[in-house]
Amino acid sequence: MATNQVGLERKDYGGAKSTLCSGCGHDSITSHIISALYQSSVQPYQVAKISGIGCSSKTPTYFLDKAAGFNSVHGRMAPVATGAKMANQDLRIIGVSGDGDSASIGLGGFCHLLRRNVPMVYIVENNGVYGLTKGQFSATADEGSRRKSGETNHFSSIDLCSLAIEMGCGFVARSFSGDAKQMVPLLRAALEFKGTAFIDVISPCVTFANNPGSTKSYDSVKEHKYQLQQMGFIEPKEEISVDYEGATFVEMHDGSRLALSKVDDKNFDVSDELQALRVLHQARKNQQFVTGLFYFNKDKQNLLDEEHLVARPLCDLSEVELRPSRDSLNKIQDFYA
Amino acid sequence: MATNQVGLERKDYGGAKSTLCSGCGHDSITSHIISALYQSSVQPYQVAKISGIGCSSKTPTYFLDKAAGFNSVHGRMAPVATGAKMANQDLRIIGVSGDGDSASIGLGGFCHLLRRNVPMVYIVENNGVYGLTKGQFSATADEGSRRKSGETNHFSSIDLCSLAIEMGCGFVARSFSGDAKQMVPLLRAALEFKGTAFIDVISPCVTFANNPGSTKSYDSVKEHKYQLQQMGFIEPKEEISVDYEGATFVEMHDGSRLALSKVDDKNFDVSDELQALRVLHQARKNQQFVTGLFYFNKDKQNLLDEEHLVARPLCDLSEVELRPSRDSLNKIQDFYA
Amino acid sequence: MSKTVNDFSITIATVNGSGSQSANNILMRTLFRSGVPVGGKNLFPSNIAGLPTWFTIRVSEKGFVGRRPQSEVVVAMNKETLLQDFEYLKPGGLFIYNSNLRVEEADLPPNVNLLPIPFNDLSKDVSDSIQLKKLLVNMIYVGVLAELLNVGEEVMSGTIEHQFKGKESVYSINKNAVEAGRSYVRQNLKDYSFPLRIESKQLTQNKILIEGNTAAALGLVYAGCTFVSWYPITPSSSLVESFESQCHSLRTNEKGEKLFSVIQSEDELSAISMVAGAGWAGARAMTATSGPGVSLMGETIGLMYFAEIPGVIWDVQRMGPSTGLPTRTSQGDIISAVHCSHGDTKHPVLFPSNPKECFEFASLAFDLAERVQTPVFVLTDLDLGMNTWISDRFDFPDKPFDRGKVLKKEDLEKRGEFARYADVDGDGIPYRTLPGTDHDLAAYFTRGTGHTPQAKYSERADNYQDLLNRLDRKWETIKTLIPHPLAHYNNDAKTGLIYFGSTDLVIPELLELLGDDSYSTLRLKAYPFHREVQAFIEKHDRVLVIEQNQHGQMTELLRSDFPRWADKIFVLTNCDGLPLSPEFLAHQLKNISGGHNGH
Amino acid sequence: MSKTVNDFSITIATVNGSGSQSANNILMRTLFRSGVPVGGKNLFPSNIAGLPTWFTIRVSEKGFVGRRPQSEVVVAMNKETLLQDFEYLKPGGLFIYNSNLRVEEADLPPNVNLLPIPFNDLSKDVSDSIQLKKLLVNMIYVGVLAELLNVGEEVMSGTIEHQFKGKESVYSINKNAVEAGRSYVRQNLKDYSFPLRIESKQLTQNKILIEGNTAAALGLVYAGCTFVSWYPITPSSSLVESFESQCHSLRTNEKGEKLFSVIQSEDELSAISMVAGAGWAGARAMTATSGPGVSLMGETIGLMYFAEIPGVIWDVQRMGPSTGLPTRTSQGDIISAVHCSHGDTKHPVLFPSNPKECFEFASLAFDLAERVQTPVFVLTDLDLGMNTWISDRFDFPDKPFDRGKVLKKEDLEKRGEFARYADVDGDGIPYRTLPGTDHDLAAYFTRGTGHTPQAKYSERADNYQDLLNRLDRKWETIKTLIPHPLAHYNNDAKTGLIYFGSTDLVIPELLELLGDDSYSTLRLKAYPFHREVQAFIEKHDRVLVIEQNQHGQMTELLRSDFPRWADKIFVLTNCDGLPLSPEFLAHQLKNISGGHNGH
Ligand SMILES: Cc1ncc(C[n+]2csc(CCOP(=O)(O)OP(=O)(O)O)c2C)c(N)n1
Ligand SMILES: Cc1ncc(C[n+]2csc(CCOP(=O)(O)OP(=O)(O)O)c2C)c(N)n1
Ligand code: SF4
Ligand code: SF4
Ligand SMILES: [Mg+2]
Ligand SMILES: [Mg+2]
Repeated sequence: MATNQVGLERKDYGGAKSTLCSGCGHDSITSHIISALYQSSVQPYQVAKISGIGCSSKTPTYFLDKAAGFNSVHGRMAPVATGAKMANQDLRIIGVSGDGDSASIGLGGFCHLLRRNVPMVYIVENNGVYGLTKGQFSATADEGSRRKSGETNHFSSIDLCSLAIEMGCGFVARSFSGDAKQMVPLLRAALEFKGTAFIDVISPCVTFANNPGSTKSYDSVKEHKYQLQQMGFIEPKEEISVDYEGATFVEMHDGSRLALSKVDDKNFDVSDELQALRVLHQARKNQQFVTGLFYFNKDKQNLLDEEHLVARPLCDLSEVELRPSRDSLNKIQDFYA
Repeated sequence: MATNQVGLERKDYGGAKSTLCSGCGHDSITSHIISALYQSSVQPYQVAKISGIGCSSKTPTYFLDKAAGFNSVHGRMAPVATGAKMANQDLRIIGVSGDGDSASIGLGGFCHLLRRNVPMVYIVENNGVYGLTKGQFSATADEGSRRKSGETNHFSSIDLCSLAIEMGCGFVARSFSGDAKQMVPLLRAALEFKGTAFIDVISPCVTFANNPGSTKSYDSVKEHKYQLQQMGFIEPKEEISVDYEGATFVEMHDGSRLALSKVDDKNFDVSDELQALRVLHQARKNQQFVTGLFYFNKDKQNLLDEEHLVARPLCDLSEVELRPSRDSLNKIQDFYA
Repeated sequence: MSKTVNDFSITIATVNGSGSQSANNILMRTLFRSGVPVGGKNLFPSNIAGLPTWFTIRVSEKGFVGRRPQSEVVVAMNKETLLQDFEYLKPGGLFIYNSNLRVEEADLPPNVNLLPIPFNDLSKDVSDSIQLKKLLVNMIYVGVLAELLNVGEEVMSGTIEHQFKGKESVYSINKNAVEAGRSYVRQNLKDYSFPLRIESKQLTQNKILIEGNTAAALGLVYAGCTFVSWYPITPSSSLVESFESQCHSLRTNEKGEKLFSVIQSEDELSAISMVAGAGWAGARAMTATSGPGVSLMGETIGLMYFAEIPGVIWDVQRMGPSTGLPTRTSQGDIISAVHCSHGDTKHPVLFPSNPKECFEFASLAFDLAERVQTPVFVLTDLDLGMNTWISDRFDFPDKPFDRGKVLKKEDLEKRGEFARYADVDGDGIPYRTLPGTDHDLAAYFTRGTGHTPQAKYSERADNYQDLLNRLDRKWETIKTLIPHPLAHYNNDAKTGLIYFGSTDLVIPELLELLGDDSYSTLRLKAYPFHREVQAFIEKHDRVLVIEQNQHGQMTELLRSDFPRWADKIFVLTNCDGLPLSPEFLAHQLKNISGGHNGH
Repeated sequence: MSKTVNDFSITIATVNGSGSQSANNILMRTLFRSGVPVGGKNLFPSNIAGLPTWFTIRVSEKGFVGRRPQSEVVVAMNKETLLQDFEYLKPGGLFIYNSNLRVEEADLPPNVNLLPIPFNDLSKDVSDSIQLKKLLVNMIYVGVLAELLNVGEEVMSGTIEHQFKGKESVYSINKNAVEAGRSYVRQNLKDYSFPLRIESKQLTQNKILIEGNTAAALGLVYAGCTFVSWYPITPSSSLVESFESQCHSLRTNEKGEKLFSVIQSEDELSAISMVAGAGWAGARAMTATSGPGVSLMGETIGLMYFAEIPGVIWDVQRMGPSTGLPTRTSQGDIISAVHCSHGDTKHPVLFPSNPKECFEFASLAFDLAERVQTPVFVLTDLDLGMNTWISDRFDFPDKPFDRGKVLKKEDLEKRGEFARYADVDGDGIPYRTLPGTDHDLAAYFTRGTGHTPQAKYSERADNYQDLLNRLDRKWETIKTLIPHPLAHYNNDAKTGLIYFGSTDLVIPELLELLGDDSYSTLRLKAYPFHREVQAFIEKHDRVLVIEQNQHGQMTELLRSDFPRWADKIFVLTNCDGLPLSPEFLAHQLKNISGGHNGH
């Protein structure tokens, strides 16, 4: 059996059996996450899986059951993850959320987490509906998209990627649950990014949003797909192989690189946030489904830099470090005497 | 005493005595609102003033006490206003909020109100701090801005105008509490806009954010001011006077026009949202304080269009209209028999 | 072996999302249309498709349709749970299973009556589409049961027709599936002595078979509710969704204009805040939610209480704490509702007990909310809201709406004065004007902070104390406006049973099981408690409160509101997420009578 | 006329934001340093600057420093309220006012002792800057009062020096201002018979003068709190702000690295959710807030309860309902805290009564939270949190932290098994591991939905009931871990007084006012109630519960938890936003004794 650098097999990165509808896009994302963790030889116990509530938020149970997981409450994945990371900065946090979880009830927490640039991977499994409550439109449903019930959405949709750029996020990408080739390298890069790496994954809901007229159905997504780049992941000391001919590269904090082979837009530059916004806005207008890495900037301070914490996780500190001296207490009290 | 078309004097648009700190920017905004209402001959009883909690949210008490007012809870101005408008579509709603009220605790409600395009004037009195709780940074505090206490903000700030554009708002502007010439026409136009008219008004907090190093102090604002347009308001049948030589005009739903005389950026086009985003992002980078109408689009469906309501306000309907016939109830029950 | 007639239950084990739901409903409604009272309990998982589901249909001439833990017949269609399904079978009962699931008889428990039926094979003859066959299997077991139970052809097909009105092809294919099931029985089980039989009766005239959420939705339509803001959450979603669909036909004028507005908000904080805005502006506004939503609405509900804004919050309770069991029933939100929000807030709460009251209490809630200008809670639960209940038909509400003390332009003209928060009538309820009223006296400022009778901001201690005292007077007035409890005194009864909400369904059967006359009963319909509640408690040596929550929340309220008699108020709780079982309750009650006091 | 020595109160009327606050503190601390117990009550508005503020300093050798509605001397510096200020003056008291405010003697009430002083004129000699003069006027009345009261030079200047440590110029100019006031008195009021005098004593040794929020902040530092997430709200903001500033000196290592993290969140929902995440990951995490914040935290607190995650919520109560009176005190959040969140949740709550307990209960709260793995509330109020209290010095806590049942790698190695939610010890408290633990047994999945002892998802009724029952066992264990109440039995007392929190400040004086020995007293320190509480209730014919809220919330809890004695539990509430006045209470108590029963 093949094992990775930490001596684990792919199945060691698996979890409980999925209880989602067969064919649900979320299950494919789960398997991409497993592949990425396996290929990157991540130590399971270093990971913390955190989610909110929803079909998407159930998925952390379905991968890496050797890691601590926390299925919190609806819309609170972001602040729960922030707290966990500050308590133990050694944790590699994978946050999984849904479009309802992050764009509706959790929108405030989502935006503010990005502002703070909390080091973690933030995945939204985006199907444009509330799956678990039986298919109502979410805020990411595109204008004009139709529900299985026939109803049409007339509100302007929230584009989580342009919003993430607006909030100052330094790693903003969109992919498709069916595109393993793009998603796995993307996830591997995200895992090495020291800041919030946000990935919006379009993930069709086969039960409530796979109907004709739904812009997030498998067919519609395939039909309107506009891919900025194909991707490959190159480990820190790894040679760049010939298949990356003509690709551009972005380097993560650990020296690993993400190779970007341009596809549908030959002169797209991931360092230009305005260009990214242009592409996203135009895609939205033209009802195109654009995927790729939209914006990359690893120079932004993250919340840990900002906080200047000691190297040891706060959760590991004991009274020895935490309780000031008896003398200090006397001094302070003298001031109030 | 001068009176307007509905026979009221300017003082008829006044309210209770302000309890804000003397010199607070919010008080100037209050007086601009009074001027706009007076000049536009608004019928006081048709107005509903709604706010959240904060020094800014207190201001509805200080103008138009002939109109109903509602100082709700922190961060909920947006949904409260939405409910009020749906219950009585004849109300002309003026929402007043603060940067804490709308960009922190109320961010979700703010974004979703814009998505729905609720017809109202939405004013944020933006000072970059929580005034009423004694000056902590808010989410609109600029990166690098300093507090009176000396502390510096390192998180990326939320630009409510680019966010509003991102959320599909059709009337997005920024002004300065000290600039009556720009604000009054802007407010008058906003009052005639059938959709959400969002105005972000930089309004210095003299007590907590007027210090050197604060990017929202009177000095800093004056120093870094970059003005897109000077403005004038022209009533529906009014002649366009010569002082608007070279200006461009945007027309409101009632035929009134806002004249835009370009100042610091000669080829800025208010119908191009991407250009608006470019200007806003660059201004943020260059620490410029840009004012003007950034984006205008009156063709977007608003929530009322979307809802196809009867002309009469829902709150005025009685059992005659609301209670279906005895017969209908029998029919329905036969179905369950 | 003699057959049990019109008094049994059947449990059908399937997976959710497989179409069994509509099949089960057709079977249940067919029995109902045969004139025999029925009830259905659907035990479904918190996911969308592919997990085990158990549906129990209970038939009872006496109208005892509470949950039975075990059934005379179990139909096992889900391989995953085949062995677990035996838990649902009464000793000596009959276990029907799908023999196409490839199960070895040997693996099944011994000495159980087994009836294997090749349902999948039967579906072959009805359709070739794999999709369809999956669905039709369900109608086939319906056919099999119908035939075994001896259900009339015409009533069956009548029900199918009614179910698929206007969809001719769907109708016929379903009918064929049923027929396939029936003929299988006729051919292969000719002389099989099936233990149960249906005999048609006339016991369901003027009754309907309906879910509480549907009844509530209708109630809201006829109560003149014009604005709903909600955020989806099980088990309340179907309430709003059916309100909206009813309104599309009942509340849309010839021009296609809507006389209502339903807004799906971004979360519960916004939902209740929109309700506050709409109630303030004068619309009959409501939201529907469940426990987690209530926990998020606290701040705005406190504002509505203190600023005196009407609104209705319909909480279809599910099992807590936290996310708990979203598809299981509970009465666990009583205290959260009564004391929702910080700092001395109290809210009236209504407890409908059946679909008819769901319909009626919708009007009641709005009349109360607008009369006293305060948020009103209505608490139902998943059992009442989502399960199918037999109910008396609803009476048409011809009473006009009570919009409360609203002053219009003319009134202001007459009075010549207006103080928003003055207690003019001495009942603690002030007068209000609506925004937009064209009169100089009309405008006032609404706030959640301290204020004078004239609605001016004030931090003065005396103003504040006066305000709180007036709110207490208002609370006393509320006690005179809420529905009376339903008491049945049993003259020589020493013990009184107090219950409320969906528990009502099992009380008649419970009393019969208890056999003797040693109990009086009182059904609470509202909080605060009506004085008749005190009278009932006083009259008995002890009172047992039946609750479907863990800590006896209603009991806590009774004890603190009636301290003088608190020592004789005892609690009897059931809190496992399942609808109450009369047997279980009877058993518990006997225990308690035998000493244990439930304190 | 003989002088009142060391037993009086002085009220100073100014506007907020005018610098009077620090002047008042200097005066108060000076009196304290003269060895006489003092207390300060600041009545300030809910705005930032320019509105009326009243500061009352009470001096009492007996240590009676509760609020006095009226003072022997009033100093009126605010023209706006000059007439209103007479409400604060005792009959026969002395009214000092700023004669530069251009008030006509004639407009002032007759037969009151008036002492006009031209404070503005005096400030002219101290500085020319208008800004400065505004501020210094305050130090001038301090000087005037110091001289009239006969306060020693050196103690005064000592205090000023201490206040402005290291700011030489500020120090001297303030000193000059004080001197200006003093010399004015020496020159113009030489033979003036001022009614009050301070005589220095030795009664404040080993005491400190401090605000409850500062004490709590220090407590949190020494309790090892490492993570705070908060959203600003009066009156809790100063708690977090002083925690942060203390940590900058006490919790930053030589490299300038922080051993703590304070995150100002976007709202209270996120604040408590960050605390949940941090508590889950193993940090001592807390948030501080007030009523409105608690109303927003309900959902996540329910999650913490059910998923068994430690955390501390410090609620500095203000007057509700809703936004209410943000700068007034109350004990109105008791039920919101105890039953925070939907669906049968209960939380332990601690009630510190003075700054020393604010300091100590910080450790207590974390030990309890981590030991039982649940959110713990600490309830103080604006009076205790923001007013200045005299307190015994705090003892250094040398007891090690109790981090509770946390299994490390080695432990797992030894045990060879781990089930997150199993009741291994029979006390209802399970063991936990922290995320990041390097062992194959360590990982488990945390959720707010139904789960097995192995932390697997489950919807089974039996699993759920077991889980709820274990949580009830845990609740019983909590009762053994909370602090004992403080009881003073008075042998022949028929009536017991129960009180808690800031009410403690007035009890000694109250008992003296009541004069006789007919009361025993019990001070509650926590919910759930310790069995000693029951013993106390049993022992008395009746029990009066003193509460600073409208509906007697603690009384409700006592009645429902002790139904057998509920009929003798009565409530005595005061709810006007002002700190309790002993006279008022004494008056009320006498009424009650005379019949009225407070039911
Ligand atoms: C406070 C609260 N409100 C509502 C719900 C009900 N609810 C559960 S999941 C969900 C939406 C899930 O949508 P999304 O996040 O897009 O996940 P999906 O199921 O589509 O993957 C809702 C509204 C809840 N659990 N909690
Ligand atoms: C739920 C809740 N949390 C916190 C507060 C305390 N609070 C009152 S105003 C305010 C911030 C106001 O800031 P902003 O909206 O910018 O208004 P400003 O005072 O700066 O004009 C806060 C946090 C509150 N009233 N309610
Ligand atoms: S309902 Fe939709 S989102 Fe949920 S599991 Fe099924 S397919 Fe996936
Ligand atoms: S604190 Fe700041 S925002 Fe508030 S009133 Fe004073 S100046 Fe204005
Ligand atoms: Mg979704
Ligand atoms: Mg502000």
